[in-house]
Amino acid sequence: MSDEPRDALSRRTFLKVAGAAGLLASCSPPAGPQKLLPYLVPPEEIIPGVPLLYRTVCRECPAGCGVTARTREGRVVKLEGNPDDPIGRGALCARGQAALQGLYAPDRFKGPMRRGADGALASVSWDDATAALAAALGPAIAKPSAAGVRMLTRPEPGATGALQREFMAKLGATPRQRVVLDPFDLAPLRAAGAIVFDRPELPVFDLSRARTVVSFGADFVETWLSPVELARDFAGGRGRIGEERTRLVWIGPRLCLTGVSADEWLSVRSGGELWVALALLRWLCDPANYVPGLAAEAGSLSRLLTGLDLGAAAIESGVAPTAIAKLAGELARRRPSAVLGPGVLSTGRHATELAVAIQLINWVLGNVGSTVLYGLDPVADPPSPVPAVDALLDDMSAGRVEVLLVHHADPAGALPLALKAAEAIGRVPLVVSFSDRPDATTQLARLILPDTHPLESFDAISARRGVVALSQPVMTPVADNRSACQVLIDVAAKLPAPAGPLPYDDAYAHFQQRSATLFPGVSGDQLAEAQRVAQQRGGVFGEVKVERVSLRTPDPTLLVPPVARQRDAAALDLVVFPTALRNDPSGEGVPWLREVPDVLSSVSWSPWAELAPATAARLGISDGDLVALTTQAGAVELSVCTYPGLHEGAVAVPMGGREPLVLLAAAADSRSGALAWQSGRATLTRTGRRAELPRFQGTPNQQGRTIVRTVSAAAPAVPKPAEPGKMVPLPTFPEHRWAMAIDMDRCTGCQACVVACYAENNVPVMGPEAMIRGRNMGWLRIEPFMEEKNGTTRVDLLPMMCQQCGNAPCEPVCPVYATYTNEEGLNAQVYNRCVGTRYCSNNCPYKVRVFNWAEPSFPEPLNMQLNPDVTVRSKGVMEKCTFCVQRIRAAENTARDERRPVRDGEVVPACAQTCPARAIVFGDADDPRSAVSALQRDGRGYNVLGELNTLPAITYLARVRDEDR
Amino acid sequence: MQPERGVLGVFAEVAAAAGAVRTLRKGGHAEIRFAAPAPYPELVEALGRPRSRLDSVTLSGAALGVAGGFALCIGTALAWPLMTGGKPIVSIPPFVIIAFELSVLVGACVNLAALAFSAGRGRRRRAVPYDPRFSADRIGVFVVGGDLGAAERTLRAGGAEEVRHVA
Amino acid sequence: MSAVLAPAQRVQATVLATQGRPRGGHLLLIALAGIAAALGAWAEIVQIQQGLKVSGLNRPVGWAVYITDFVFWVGIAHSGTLISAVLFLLRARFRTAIYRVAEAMTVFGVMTAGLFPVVHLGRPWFAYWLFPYPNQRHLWVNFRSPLMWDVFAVSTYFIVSAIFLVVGIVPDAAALRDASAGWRRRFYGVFAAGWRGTDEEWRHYARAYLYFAAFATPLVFSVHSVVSWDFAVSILPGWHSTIFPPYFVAGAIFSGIAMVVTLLVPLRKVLHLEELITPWHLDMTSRMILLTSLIVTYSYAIEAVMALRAGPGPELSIAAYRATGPFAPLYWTMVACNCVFPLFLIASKVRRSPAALLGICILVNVGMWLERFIIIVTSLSHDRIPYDWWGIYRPTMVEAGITLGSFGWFFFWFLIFVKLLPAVSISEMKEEVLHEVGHAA
Amino acid sequence: MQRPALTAAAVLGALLLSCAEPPPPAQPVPFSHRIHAGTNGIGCRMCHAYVEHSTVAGIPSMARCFGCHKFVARDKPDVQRVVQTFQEGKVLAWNRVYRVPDHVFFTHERHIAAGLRCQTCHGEVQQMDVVRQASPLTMGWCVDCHRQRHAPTDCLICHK
Repeated sequence: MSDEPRDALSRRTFLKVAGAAGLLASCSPPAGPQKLLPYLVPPEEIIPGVPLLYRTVCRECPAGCGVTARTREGRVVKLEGNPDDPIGRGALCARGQAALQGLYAPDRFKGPMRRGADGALASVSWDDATAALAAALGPAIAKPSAAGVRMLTRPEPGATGALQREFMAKLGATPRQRVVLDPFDLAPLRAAGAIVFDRPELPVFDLSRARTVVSFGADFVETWLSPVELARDFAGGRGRIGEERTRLVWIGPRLCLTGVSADEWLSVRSGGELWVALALLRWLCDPANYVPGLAAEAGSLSRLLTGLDLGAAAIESGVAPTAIAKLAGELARRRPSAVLGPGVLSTGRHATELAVAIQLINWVLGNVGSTVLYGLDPVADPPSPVPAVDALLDDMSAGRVEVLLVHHADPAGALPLALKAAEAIGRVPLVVSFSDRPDATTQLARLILPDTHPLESFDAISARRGVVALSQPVMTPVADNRSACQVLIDVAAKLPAPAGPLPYDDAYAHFQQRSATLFPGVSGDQLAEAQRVAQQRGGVFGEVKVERVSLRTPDPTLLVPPVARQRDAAALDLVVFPTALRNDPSGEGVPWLREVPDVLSSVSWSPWAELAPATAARLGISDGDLVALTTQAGAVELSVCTYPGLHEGAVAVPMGGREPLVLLAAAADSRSGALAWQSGRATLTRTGRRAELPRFQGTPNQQGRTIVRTVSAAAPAVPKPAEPGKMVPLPTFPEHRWAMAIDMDRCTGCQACVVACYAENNVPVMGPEAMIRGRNMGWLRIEPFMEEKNGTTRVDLLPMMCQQCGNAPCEPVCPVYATYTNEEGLNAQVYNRCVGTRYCSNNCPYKVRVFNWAEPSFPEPLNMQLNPDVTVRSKGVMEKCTFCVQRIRAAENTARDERRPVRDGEVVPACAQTCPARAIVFGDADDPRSAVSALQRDGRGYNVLGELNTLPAITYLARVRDEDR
Repeated sequence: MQPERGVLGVFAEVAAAAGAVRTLRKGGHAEIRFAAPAPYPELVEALGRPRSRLDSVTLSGAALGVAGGFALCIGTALAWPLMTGGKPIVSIPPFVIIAFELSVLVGACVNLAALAFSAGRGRRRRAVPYDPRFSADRIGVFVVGGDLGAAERTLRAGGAEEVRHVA
Repeated sequence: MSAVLAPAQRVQATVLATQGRPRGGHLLLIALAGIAAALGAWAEIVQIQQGLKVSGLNRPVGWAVYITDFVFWVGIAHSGTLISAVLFLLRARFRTAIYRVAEAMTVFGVMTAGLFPVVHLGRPWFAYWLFPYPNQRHLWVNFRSPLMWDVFAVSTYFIVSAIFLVVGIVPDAAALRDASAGWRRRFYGVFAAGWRGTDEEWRHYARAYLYFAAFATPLVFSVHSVVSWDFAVSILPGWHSTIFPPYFVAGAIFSGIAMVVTLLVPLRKVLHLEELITPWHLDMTSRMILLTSLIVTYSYAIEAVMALRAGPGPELSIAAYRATGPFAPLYWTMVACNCVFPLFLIASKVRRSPAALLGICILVNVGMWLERFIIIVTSLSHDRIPYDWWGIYRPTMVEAGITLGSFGWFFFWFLIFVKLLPAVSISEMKEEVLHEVGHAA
Repeated sequence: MQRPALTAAAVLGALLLSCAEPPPPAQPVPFSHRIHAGTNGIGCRMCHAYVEHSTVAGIPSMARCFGCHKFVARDKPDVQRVVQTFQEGKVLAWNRVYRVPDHVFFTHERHIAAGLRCQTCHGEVQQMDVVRQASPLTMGWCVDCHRQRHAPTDCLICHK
């Protein structure tokens, strides 16, 4: 160095320095894809950047709500309800919203697979796969009636089911060889219809007309029958005052969300519902009570029930006779009413008896034909009676089944393990699964022919008579999957004689042929046009007249409650319950359904065991203790959550995982054969260990603070706080003041809004570890507050999200203006300006801001679901609810194009859009005629923590409590 | 830099040096300087130089800081008005804090600059011959101009350990 | 009566002896501090790569150890300026021997504290956005944010205290320059800035020093007031309190002086400064610790009383939560460290015993760190809506590593400093000993 | 004394170099806007069909190229390549010239509706044989124009 001239910078040094500077300059975020690929031929309907909507149907549960799928550049990004559909009327539940993650599930099979000799799955071509199946079926169909072939399917009330039946017929199989499995089938209700009205079908409940609703463990806002429709109709009668308002009484051992919405909870011992129902029926029919206007059969029923021991009823159910009399009195007075049940929570060994008693109550009160409607069940592909399932399992165990075709049924994973379905399937030489995602049954399958997702296929689903919802592919299949219909057609074409090909070119031809039957007498171009219009509308929605039914006097033995069993005093009733997010194990691979915390326990991801606080105290157990639950069937270890909404004699376990299936015995309802979910007793032992649950809640006790308010039905107004002194003038908003009103009398806590928010706003899923550390990313959450008063538990729910304050405490503390109030009254959060001090979150009294603790990940192909109108936030950035500003901007854009102001109701945030109960109303508070302004003026309206002078844009309408009747 | 002609006395005692300075001043010597390891008040007093005039400079620096602080806050708030927390765009109370901090900052910096300038200039204009002992344990009293002989005598009489003429 | 300059020679010799190559234990300490600082840097790199998930932070506890460290180090930095400026203006004589150490501690304390606002950011690579500078985006900063006040207060504090330290060193550096040779002579020459000790220099110097002291004095009170406003300006129960500024300032002085003593006691031993820093100095300093401890105790009591006076509600709830909740062990440790142990200083024997004093001061440091931790964490985990009382914040290894690293960083610079520049003001001590000789005579 | 100065100059120079406008990217086919839009006077919207209706302007499909080049300029080798690519059912991967970050939600539609000419931002494309970025696309550049034209400057207009 010393040789070099001092004043000259060496070339090497220069290059080093220049390189370092270049490196510095290249530290800016990496650029995205730099290639622009043109269309070869542009699709006519697609304008890049503009959403394209398709109507289809949700297949997550049998309810069959219509769906509007929003697609962008050929991929579906959001599901919303179809407003034309009479069942969902534009709303979707949490499961429906999460269907997208089933479509984009990273673990979906990417094409057909065959299990090799080593037991590992290997990809095969579709040709080879279908040829292999056809070859395997060859010897089987050579036998009389293809005795060794069975098909096990979920209910397929449409084209798929029809084709399956045709296929089986081609094989020469009898209809019995196709078994339809639905573990949650409401067989007792179906059986009761047959017994009482000679109608072996499910009724439709019209809650919009019911003045009092009594639910025997039927969790109709979460999972029962048709939750979106029932919740909407029920909520239609809420938010009112006095006699106008629909009253709900919940009878069950655990307060599920329906129970939380109830005005009164009769806490029965698990299995005691039948006693209550019979006692209620007896009271109503008893001539001594002079109930006017009862059905003519009341007298004879009364005679049948005279033997009912009311004292025993009180003991067996744990409900006082006075409570029953009070409820009966209300039912006698307030008509029409609706009595619902049984649901999973009340399906035990005597579920059919309960269903019969319930329908008899409905009958004597005149509800049948008014709120309880028969003749609307299309009886399209109803689940097979349970004996048929048992016979299949027996046949498999006995080695009588050679080929089992499994279509979206998971007997190995969704049935109680005590039924030993997995062992039975293990004895079948060839198990063929059409499932598109791995489950317990595909693990036993030798051949996997992954079906397309409902969002990738055509079908015509008949969920109700007169209503046929048409599903259609909303995008090209994500992977090399093929619709099961197409596969059956392909296989049939390769079958040797005596079977032959199915008479369809392809699955679409079959679908078209089938949908043509919806338009009798129409043909040619007119038919094509009619089919096109129906597809655009999402289905054919006709009105069907309700059929009158008449009562058949039931077998008197049905009205005799079961003899009390000897109970092991040390054991607790095992209550298994489904929730809106957790019901069958297929939800396990759907991140949104596991990440979003359960409303009542606030647990996400892991299962838990619930105990009443008194029981926990008696057993010396506290929250987070790991306990061993043992039944005759098995044992599991679970962490305990105490929940005051549980009967003291019970321990409750949520569905959706293996745990309840391990614990459940192979018990069935004695008459309908339905799985008896509530039949076990469990002993609970402490392990002495603790296991922290991913639980996102401090305490459900609001400590005497008026965060969530309730009003009595008699005085439905919230006391208005004194106007706080103002140091600075109130902010005004020249353009709009976007505002929201949330009616907590309507809100059922179903969490559809929460999942919709995840979907709309690219909210990342962080996983259980992050949840344990309190790093939930949800922009919207339902906060439960509980109190025990007069011996009963009240739960009040508070949907909590950014309040878009006029005087937002989060704003002035941000050093870089990453958050501020804009001219439309929005509390803006500019992600790309945020440096991540988290001061805003600290200063937010609602704690609704969420921080990106880590780089969010959207494993492929889940990234295809990302909404292109919303920034994907990176680590270190604060984010929060924006009132779906992208939707506001889209509506403003349209309005400007049309040179008009934005109309009231034109902007609908994702949460409000999907709310089945229509509890959320959004609009411009600057416009005195808007719906939201009217609700802001409602007497029940208040601001949470309004005393802080934050001037929130969200007005909560206090829940009405109608308890003293 | 060439030191002026003068006579330098080296003292080991503060009081002696101070006494010598006083005597020199009485003797009519106008230009008396010293170099010392510490600002011994006795000595400084004896020299009787006027107080430093850094006040006005420093004060104006602080004033500049206040003005700059307000200008910065108000100017940037108005440059892109964003409402936060319903507070006025120009919120004076928080701006006072910035103005205060800047007044201290600018004041201190100006004070430093003024010190560097004045002390440097003083060191050059009223130089004292360098002697490492003056930063350790000796005091140098330097007389410039006038009757250097008389000065030398006074210094010796005052107790200087050593007196020398500087050319 | 003549004052002899011979004691000045002794002062200079004592201080000069502290300079030189660090050896043995000192070198080991520097190495240890360096390793700790490197460990902290590594932890920070991990945190930048993986995001703040490596910390124990959550919602609602958005701030915890990093901000605790920040406030702690700013607090430590406080007493330096208090001793050098406020006591200078008050003409407290015991200041002379200890103020240089305190000042150096201030500068390195602020240097350490200044790291944490960056460390705690979600996107530290954008930390420069916190400074108002013209940019093509036309964006500025929000001067309404207490964090902005922090930026200005801490930067100002750092710059002013650094100036104060460097200006104070100038005459000493000149003395050392004239007494040494080789690179050290050049090194001291830089700090001496051509100082000759002429009457003209002293004349301006004395005046300027007075102004620096005058500027630094309000800073002492303002900086920690501003830091307290980070909390007091919020609306969080447990933070939103008008008592915070004086409470924080007193706490800062308390912890800062405790830290000064923590540093001085070993330092006077290691650097053989017992002659300059005497038990009398320690005694006087301890009295200040005792006084500020009483103020802090009073503040705690007032907080409790105010919560009780407010009646049932968030304020009382947070007070009860601190005293009985999951953080109660830390809370009562804090009370013991800050309110009980310092009471031993009433005994003059304790005040003059370096070992006892050191023990108490270390406890006070622990207590004051805990105080900030409790204020920050308990308030955040106990906001208005009980649903958000999600729970317990637990620090992680990364946070512990960065905290340890901050101590390493601080001591690394401090230990090097005392070997490179005089830890005791030579010129002021020379003046001081003259007085003592005068008094003795 | 000179070394630090030179080092600083080197750093500054390197930074300037790295910030300087990169050369326009090479395209798979040397498509000339001058010939299409300039000489032949084809309107922008003819090929960038979505510009009035969508956030993106769109790049012409291969079919659109073929629509004219079925007849026009079949003798040119580059055109032959385009036609051949189309007939093989393949597409040309163009290199992006204009790009805004992912957190910016720019919409062409509103800018066209406001009466802006394409050239305001894209430069005199009809005179360019090779399209290069004619405007910096920095936030300050956007904001300046919005302010001049009294267009909204709310952050949530572009960031959401």
